[in-house]
Amino acid sequence: MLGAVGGFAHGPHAEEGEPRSAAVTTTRVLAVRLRWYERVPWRRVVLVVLGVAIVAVVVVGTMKTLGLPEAQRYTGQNWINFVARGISQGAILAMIAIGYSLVYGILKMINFAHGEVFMAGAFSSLFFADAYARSGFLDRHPVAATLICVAVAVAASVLTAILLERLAYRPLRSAPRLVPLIAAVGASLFLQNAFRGFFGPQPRGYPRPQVLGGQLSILGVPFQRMQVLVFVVAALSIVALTFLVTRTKTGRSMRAVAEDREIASLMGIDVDRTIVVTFAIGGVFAGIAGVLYAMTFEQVQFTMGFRPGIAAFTAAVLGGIGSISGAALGGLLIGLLLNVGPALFLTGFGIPSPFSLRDAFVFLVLVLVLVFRPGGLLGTGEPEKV
Amino acid sequence: MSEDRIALEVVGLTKTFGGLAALNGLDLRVREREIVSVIGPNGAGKSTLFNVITGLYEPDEGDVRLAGRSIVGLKPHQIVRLGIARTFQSVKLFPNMTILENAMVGQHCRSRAGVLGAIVRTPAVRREEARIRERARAALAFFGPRLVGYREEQPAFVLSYANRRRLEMARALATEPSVLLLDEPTAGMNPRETLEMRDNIVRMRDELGLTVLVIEHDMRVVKGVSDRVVACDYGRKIAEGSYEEVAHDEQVIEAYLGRRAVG
Amino acid sequence: MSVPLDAAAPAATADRRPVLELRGVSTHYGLVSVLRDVDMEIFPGEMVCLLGGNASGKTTTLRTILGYVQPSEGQVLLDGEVISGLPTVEIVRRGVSMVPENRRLFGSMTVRENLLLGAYLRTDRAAVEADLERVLETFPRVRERLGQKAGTLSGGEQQMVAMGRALMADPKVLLMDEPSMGLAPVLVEQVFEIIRSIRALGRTIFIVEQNANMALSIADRGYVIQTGQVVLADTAENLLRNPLMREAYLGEL
Amino acid sequence: MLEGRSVVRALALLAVLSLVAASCAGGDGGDAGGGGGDGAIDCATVEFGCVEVGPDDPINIGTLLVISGADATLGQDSQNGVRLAVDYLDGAFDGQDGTLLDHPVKLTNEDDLCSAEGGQAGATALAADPTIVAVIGTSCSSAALGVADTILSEKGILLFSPSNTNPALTAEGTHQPFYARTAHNDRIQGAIVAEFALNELGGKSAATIADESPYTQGLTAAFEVNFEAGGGTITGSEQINSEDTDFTSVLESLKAGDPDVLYFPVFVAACSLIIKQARDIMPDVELVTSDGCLSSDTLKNAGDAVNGVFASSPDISVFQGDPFYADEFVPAYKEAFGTAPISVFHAHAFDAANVLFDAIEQVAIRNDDGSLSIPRQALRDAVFATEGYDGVTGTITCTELGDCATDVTIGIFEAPGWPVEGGTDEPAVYSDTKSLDEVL
Amino acid sequence: MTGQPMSSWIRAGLAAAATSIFLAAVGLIERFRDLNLVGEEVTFAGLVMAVVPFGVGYVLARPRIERGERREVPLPRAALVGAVAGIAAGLGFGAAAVAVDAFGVDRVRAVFLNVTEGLIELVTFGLPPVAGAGVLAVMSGALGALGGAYRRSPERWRRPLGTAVVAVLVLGFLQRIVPIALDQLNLERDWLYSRRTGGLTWPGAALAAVVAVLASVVKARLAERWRDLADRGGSEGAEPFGGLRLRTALFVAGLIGVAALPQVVGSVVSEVLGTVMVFALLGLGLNIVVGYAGLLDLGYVFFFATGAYTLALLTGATLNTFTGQAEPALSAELGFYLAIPIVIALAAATGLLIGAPVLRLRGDYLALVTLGLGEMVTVLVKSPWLTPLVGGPNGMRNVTDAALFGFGFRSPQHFYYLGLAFVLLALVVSHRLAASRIGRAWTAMREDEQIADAMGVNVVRYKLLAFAMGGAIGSLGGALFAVKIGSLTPASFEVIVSIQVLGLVILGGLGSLPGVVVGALVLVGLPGLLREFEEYRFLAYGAALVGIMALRPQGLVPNVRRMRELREEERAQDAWARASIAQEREDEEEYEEPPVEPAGGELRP
Repeated sequence: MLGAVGGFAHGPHAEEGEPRSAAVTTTRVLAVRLRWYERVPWRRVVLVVLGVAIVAVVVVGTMKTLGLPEAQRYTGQNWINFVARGISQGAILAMIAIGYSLVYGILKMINFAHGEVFMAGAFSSLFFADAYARSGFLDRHPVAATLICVAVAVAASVLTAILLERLAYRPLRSAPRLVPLIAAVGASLFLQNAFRGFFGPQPRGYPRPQVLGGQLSILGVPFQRMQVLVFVVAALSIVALTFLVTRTKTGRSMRAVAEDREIASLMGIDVDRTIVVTFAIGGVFAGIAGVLYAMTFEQVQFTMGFRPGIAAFTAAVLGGIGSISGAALGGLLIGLLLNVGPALFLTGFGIPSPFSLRDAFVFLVLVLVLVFRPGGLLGTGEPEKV
Repeated sequence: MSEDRIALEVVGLTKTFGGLAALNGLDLRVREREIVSVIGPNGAGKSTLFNVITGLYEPDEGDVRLAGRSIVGLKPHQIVRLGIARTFQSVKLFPNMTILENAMVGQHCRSRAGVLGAIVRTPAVRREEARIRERARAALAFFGPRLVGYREEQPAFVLSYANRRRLEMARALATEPSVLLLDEPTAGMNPRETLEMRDNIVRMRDELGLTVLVIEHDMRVVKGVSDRVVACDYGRKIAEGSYEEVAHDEQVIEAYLGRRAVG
Repeated sequence: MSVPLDAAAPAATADRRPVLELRGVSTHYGLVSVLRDVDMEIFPGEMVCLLGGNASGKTTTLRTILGYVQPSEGQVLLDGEVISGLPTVEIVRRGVSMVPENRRLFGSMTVRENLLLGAYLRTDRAAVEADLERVLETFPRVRERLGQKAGTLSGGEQQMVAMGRALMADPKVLLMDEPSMGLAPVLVEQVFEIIRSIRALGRTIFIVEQNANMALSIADRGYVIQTGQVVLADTAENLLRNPLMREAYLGEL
Repeated sequence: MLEGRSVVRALALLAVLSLVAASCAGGDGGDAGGGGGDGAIDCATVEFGCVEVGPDDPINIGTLLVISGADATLGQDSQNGVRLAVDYLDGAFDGQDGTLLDHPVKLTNEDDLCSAEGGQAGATALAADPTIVAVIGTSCSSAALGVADTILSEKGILLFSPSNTNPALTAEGTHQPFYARTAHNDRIQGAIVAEFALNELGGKSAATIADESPYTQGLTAAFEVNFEAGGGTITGSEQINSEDTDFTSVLESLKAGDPDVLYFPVFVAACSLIIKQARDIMPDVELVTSDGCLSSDTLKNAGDAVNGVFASSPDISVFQGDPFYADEFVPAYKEAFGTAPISVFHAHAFDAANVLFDAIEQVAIRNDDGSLSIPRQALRDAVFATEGYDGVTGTITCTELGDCATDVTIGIFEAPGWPVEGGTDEPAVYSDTKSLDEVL
Repeated sequence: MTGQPMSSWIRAGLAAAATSIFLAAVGLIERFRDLNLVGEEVTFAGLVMAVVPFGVGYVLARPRIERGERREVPLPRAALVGAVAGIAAGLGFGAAAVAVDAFGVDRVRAVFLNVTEGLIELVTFGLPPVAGAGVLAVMSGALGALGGAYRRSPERWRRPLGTAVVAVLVLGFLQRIVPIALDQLNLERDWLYSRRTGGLTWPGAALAAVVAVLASVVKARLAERWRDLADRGGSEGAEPFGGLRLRTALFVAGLIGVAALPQVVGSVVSEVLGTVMVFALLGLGLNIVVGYAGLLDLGYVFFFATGAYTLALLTGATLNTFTGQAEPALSAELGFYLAIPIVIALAAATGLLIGAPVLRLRGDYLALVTLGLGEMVTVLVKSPWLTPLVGGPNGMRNVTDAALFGFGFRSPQHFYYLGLAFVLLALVVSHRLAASRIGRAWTAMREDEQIADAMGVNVVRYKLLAFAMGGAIGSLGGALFAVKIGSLTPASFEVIVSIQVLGLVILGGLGSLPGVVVGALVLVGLPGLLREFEEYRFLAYGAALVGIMALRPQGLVPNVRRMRELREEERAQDAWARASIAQEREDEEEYEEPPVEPAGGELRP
């Protein structure tokens, strides 16, 4: 027995024939030495270098941009417009981001198809909006018409979200994490192409009530009316959601399920129902965002969910996924970054057409946030425990 | 053979999580070929101590020395290579790898074949692979017939609870350590298995010449294996000495054992 | 290890109706049989413990009672009504409550929220408030911590909150899953102290334990389960005296 | 033992090599069956041979258009045009396919996926089918450039595009011998738009927006070259992603250069958005776009904002005034496909198909048994020799480099007077005809 | 069967109706009404309409697991269940048609583009809608009953029948491939395929069916004999197909078959095979990252693009420009074989570079970051910023054809050999890595990263290694793609490539090398052959991804260990219970029992 065991009790670099004895073990520790480069924390070095490089690019780029000769420089009004647009786009992103955040919080999965939930809402309400626009109802009763469109969009988004949960995710709930994520990627592809099949590939104009056109002056700064509406609606609904989650029984059940599904069910909480409710709330927000988005850009298409979806997810991560205020903050920041960033950081380097690189920008931010602060801005940032 | 050489030394170790000190200036010395038990209530910082020693956490203050050299700041895999192996409180295996493969992973730090070698499969690489296999088998054989033979090719998850613990230990042995850290090696075992495990721990010292640091709640095991017992509470050492000394220490009884257990 | 099972029914309780009853329950996971023809009865006000080694079917028994697993044969009855086949929520609503293994509090919620979640299904606000008060009386230390995040409590306090949370449902039967698991000896004592105090409230308790000594020292009766079958059923005293028991579970070799 | 196996391996290797060699040797032996016509052409000897169409077989025309994905409307529209041409073979849009030389015409549709690999896969499939007489396609220049044009030219199969406008396809040095198109070369359109911007709009400075398609790249490049040559300055060129929806920042940054004219020959989706967003951001700048945007969808999607936007296009007032297009073609399109024309190149496809059919009629050899032999080289030559063909899109005359829309009349239309469904059909506000030789 | 009330059959039937309505609404029925598979009678549209009720009957008749036993549904009951569900399906579908007709087809069509008069006519068999719906219900019922009955029919009938139907349908679907191949082989095609309808002729179909039945019967016989022989004795001599010599002969025959394949199947299929090989290479690379190391990479197109463009730049390709072509800002004129090592090295280095910062992320975050990196590459190759280097939207042309001693590899039939060589190389490399200590380290890391680290595996190093190896092989795929097409445009490097590659790796089975090949054949080869369905390709892809995850997460050709992982976690309770119980019993019996079968190897309930 001893002999057999002794077989593994000798040095790593020892040759087969070396004498084996238990005593060897104690001195072996000294035999293994780490070389100097093994003590260098390489990952951290790379990160620091990367961080410094990026900060340098941003700072230098900004300075160069602001130092451009008068003729090539953006005016103050340009910047104000960039910012205003960033905020309004950010508000929409925040509303989509909430859907990602809620679902992630409760199921620990990225609902990759949430962008399509958003698209479903916008697209489905088109047919009502279009009919109202043609009949003149949209401009005669803009509030009522818009509310109906929102209701339709919300219904469609909620339905899509619930079907998604029921058919694609629920059967996989206890599977390893990657499985539902891959299913979500599939579902996203499926939904996009299903809508394309239903309604055709071409973009469709989405009418906007005339009252929402034009500008509104706030503190002497002209804003698009639509932008103001978007911001107000987003802010209100986020406040409402915060109340729902922190103060109501439904909210408590959602938090309980998010934390420990099994124990929640022991408390008598219907876990399946709570998850459905969570998806539905995400759908409500996506639906509202869908109409706002469609009215802002006055156009819908089956691919419209993908990029906003990614940007919104980035926003959710940036803010700290699982956190509602985080989603709001993240949305605003991403919106700003998309609209101000390329102009501010890249123009100075003389990079042609800086806005063509804006999507690359979003992803760069995503990478940086995850690398340097994986918990997000409002998250804990703590690594996972053993 | 100087039995008094210090194998592992922990000096003034401090580690806090969000303001709470899990370790608070802990000192600990383990001599070569000694079995030291660490006891203490939950949250006393015992597992944190293991995590710091094995490099999973970095300490806020203090030093960990293996045979006199500081190992603080090294990565877990480097520390394994230097000769410290461990098991976990909740058994952590690679459940879908076979039993033999689990043990072979232990040999990873004792082998060096690289990408090119693996692709070309040079004779040296083949020899090394054979050696890995042989030593992994030897480690499994330490626990008698339970993990060898046809069982080698079974996935680890089919094992019973006790055998999982044994396999985890065999995997640790396969890293050819000089110091072995065992975190509650008998938790969840029935009395028969517990006794067997107790004997195995003693054999590790006697037959393999290992230095063993063990966290244990079962006082019968602590009594049966320990050369020395260290009691902790709130990340601090509150008593140290032979089992009898520590078991009758007022502070230890108060914080950990309770009146009944001693009687 | 074969012992006649007819010693199972405790004479003293023969005339009463059991609160919780398992009648010939068999459970399968897929094609694998886990429980085989299990009969158990728990009478009002009684404390019954279920003993057994790892993977003997203890946890599955609890999961079957709670409706996470459907028995493939047999029935689970609560107060004479069949509850097997009902969803977990409904079973909880009818008065089965469990203190899970490792306490499993909602760490990011306050102690108060945790306790209130225990009463999630109850709509009688006044009674819930009264029960909350009673729980806090039973565990005065919890009162001091009401506003604190549950995750920041010490192990013993957490155990109290977990017990209190289960009590808040005002259950007919309280199930406990390995309350002493992974606790230091001093804490184990504390936990059993807590269980005794709950017993004193007159609650019916069904406790699953590995620490047979401790469990039998406070229980009325016990069942021993092995590879999915009940192999022993007797009063706690008899079980403590049973030589086979002593060898296999009480650690006296 | 080991040796035995290596012998086997060596043998196997040898076998493989000999097969490879055999395939190389045999590869180019054209086996286009020699039905032997009675005309001047002997199919057995002529380069690329003939397509044999059996007595009861249809004439098989390939299409290589984008019919899936985001650009599907483009290809679908062209395909519809081809289908209408088949319908019209009997001289009427009656939903009944006509015949060509007493043979029915069958369309074998492939998808160019609007990408190089799609072009390759589709072209390979069509090239492999010996019954394919010619191919209408591609939709996207990227599918043709160096891919489909090369593959089909090597097989002597004509690739006739209704919608490739990228100049490189017919440029000296890159043109492939069997490639031709009825779509106009971007160089002409770019030049005329630049002229319009300089002279009619009085613009001194201009900014451009392109997207990631070679089509818009070509147009903006042509515009920029000609605009600067005419004395204007380009204040900024941006590139967008056609799937984006928010171009405000791009516009904002272009606005910083204070241009007089904004030229953005992008496709409908992005175009309508740019129109609406540009109206808000740069209300004083003249907006000019091109035929990729000239669509009823734009009018619908962009709403009022579109009014006053100029769009260049082959002057379809030619076929505006032509009752055939308005009264026959468009209604037939609606009847057959359920919608008004969904994109811009259906008419070009219709013309391409008709030119092709005429050429087939010219060169096909009728055999006694009712079968046909269509010599490939002659067919190509016949198409390239087309001169003064009166098509829906104008007069078609092919050059040696395959540009069949040579003397292109480009009209500029001011919305809502666009010559599309939903527009008010006013004549072009500017119109000019140029030949390829006249432009840069 | 006891617990399955009528209402659940009807529910299943209605779900089937919803499926039919969905398929009709996306256009899969009407648009293919003229796609003849056999004669003019069997069209694709008809097939779709028939498959749904048949399928619901088939599924409902599946065996159930009750009380730990597998229970088969009795045949009459299976037929009944199928009929009920089928009728429900038909009624639902028919009712929808009637409703649309009543509401006005044009009004519905304003929203749902594919709802046409023709569709309604098709669904209601040209009868008045209500009557047509009735006929539809009856036919659906019959098909459902047939589906149920088929499932329960004896194996020796079911197999040949199924094979025959599948064979005929496959030939029907390949109507644009097989005739061309026959032509190229100078074989007569008209007996099999009609030039008029496009599809199979009836005699051809009958012949195909007969051949399929025969083949199926012969195969069953052989399998039986094989089993007998295997039962009789486990010794070497008892091998059913004789000794080494025969096996060598088979091996050589296989080799010749593989070598001769492009000549036999013709250029179209060769072209498809070429694409399959490019994607198989990508799949093999991604398999190292996802399958071996467990890092979900959704941005694999990054390496695809890097490989393609680097090779183009290194071998002197030119840029497409406004008026022709131009030299890129930076390029070399190396030969393909000189450039390839550089491409690989560069991709590996890039893998390290982008891997380093993101490796500590959790699985799904990593997925997103990599998705981002993939998108960045797409954005960059299109951007005006890099246009002088890579041509921007216009792309590049004149990529080398990898000529070896004057033998170019551009044409599909030649490219096959180049692709094959590289795929084999990548297979060998992958296999050897997996079987080495490196593979073991990857597995350990995938199972539990922290524990692997604590057991001496340098997790960071092995993750980076996976990224580098995956990147290297992926870039090879890109380089070959560039050779194959000869032109590069950004459209070829969209995010969908990443998803396709991931899909094929998953379909085949994560970590399984044969799986990658099979996955590439199914997900790339099949669409390549069925190009008329291109429009629905990604719809099917999406559905397939969801379906695979739900029904067979281990893939078609699973890797044993990955299968365990996916199943064990999925049914942790199950595995734990069965294994521990078995083990415990065994332990009690003093280790004398034969080994217990590990979890897996049994159908999911």
